[in-house]
Amino acid sequence: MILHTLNASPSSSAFEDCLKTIAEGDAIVLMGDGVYAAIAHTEVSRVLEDTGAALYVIADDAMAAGVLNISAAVSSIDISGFVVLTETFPLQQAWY
Amino acid sequence: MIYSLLVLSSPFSGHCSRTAAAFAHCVITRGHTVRRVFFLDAGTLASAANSVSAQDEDTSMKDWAELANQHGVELAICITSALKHGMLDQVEADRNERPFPTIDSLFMMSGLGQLVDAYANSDRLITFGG
Amino acid sequence: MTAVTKKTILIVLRHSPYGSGLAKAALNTALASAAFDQSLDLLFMGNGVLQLQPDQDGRVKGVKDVGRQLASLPLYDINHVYVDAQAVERYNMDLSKSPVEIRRLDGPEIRQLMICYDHLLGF
Amino acid sequence: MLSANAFDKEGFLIELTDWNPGVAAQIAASENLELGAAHWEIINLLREYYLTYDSTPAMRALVKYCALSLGPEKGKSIYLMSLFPGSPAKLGSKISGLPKPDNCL
Repeated sequence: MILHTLNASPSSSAFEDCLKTIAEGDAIVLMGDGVYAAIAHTEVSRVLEDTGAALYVIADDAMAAGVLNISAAVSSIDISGFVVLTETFPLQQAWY
Repeated sequence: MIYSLLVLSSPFSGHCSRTAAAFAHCVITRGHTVRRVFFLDAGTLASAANSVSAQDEDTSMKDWAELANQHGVELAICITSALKHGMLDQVEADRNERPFPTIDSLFMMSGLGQLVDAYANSDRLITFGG
Repeated sequence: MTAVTKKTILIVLRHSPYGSGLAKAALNTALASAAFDQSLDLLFMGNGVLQLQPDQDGRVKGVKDVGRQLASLPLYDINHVYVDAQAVERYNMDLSKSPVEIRRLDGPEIRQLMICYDHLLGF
Repeated sequence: MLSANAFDKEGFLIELTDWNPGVAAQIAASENLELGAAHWEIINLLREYYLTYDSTPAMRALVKYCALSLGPEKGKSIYLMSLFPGSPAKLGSKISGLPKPDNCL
């Protein structure tokens, strides 16, 4: 299983490439410009939900970007929560 | 577990370089070891000793300093990327006939072999880019 | 260097050859990994496939030619090069004259590949 | 003969276009080497490598390239060491007028 980290906006090729490889049982951490993929009631957030992966967003990054209406399927975590995920997932792929 | 970090992000765009520093702190707080933080490409700019920021903006330097000084984490910068970005220690300044060093002494100029050594001897390699 | 344990790694190249320093950083990481006897493969994905564009000539702009440097990979015993078939199609690329042997993968195959390694290095 | 300021502190040519066979002999002499036919075979190969791959080879690639071009007997690090003692890829490249290899490799 792969822990994906996305640090690019939902219109980027990074996002596109990430979607190509993500699968059920994976997790994705949205950070930096990736937090815009967490906005509730968007096509992008629906696409992410459909992957079956566990969805997370770095709370500070979302706050800095003004992303407050976070999709219910996305959990807010701090950096410590991010570290916890890396303990569980043996592989990380950085998309940016 | 043993972790190594690869930082490709510039400290001057986005939050990623600072996220990497915060991540390294949390890794240690949770009882793991950070074998090495390796800076490559624009990531090497984290070592810029003479970077001047607005007074009311935080820089990542103090986070890296704490990691290096309090936790003994090795901060290695890729020599080829560093030289290209104008980041030189005293040895490289002399060798390349430049007037003075430009990196903070927290950072160590290294070959990519140190990245290989880091990932080969770590349970986790976490990459920070963008 | 301390004694190096051997790990399997996949270097994932996703950026165009001259748009940033990432292609060069990835190539150097691959060569260094080979020099220290690690077991590594390369995956060109998305815009990264543009690094394999035939007839590129970085020299025109006075920089190292990424395409020609990639051609030296077999001399470093890096023999497994995978590409994202969809990206190759998107850019209508002809890889028939590629100096390195290339295997095309679709999305699910790419994922299958990625989970076979100890570490992923995303550039 | 090029003057001393045509070379950097480590003896590499500063302007690669200054290179010619006489300059190769000059660099070799400064390293206490006299170039024979066997050296020239490798020097020509190094220059061909540079033109083909736009890079200076590391030892591993040089050995393999020699094996492919000159046969297995010459594609051995021990053979290259006998011609260019110490670090054959680096010394050979220096004499052949190739750019200094990337520091990080």
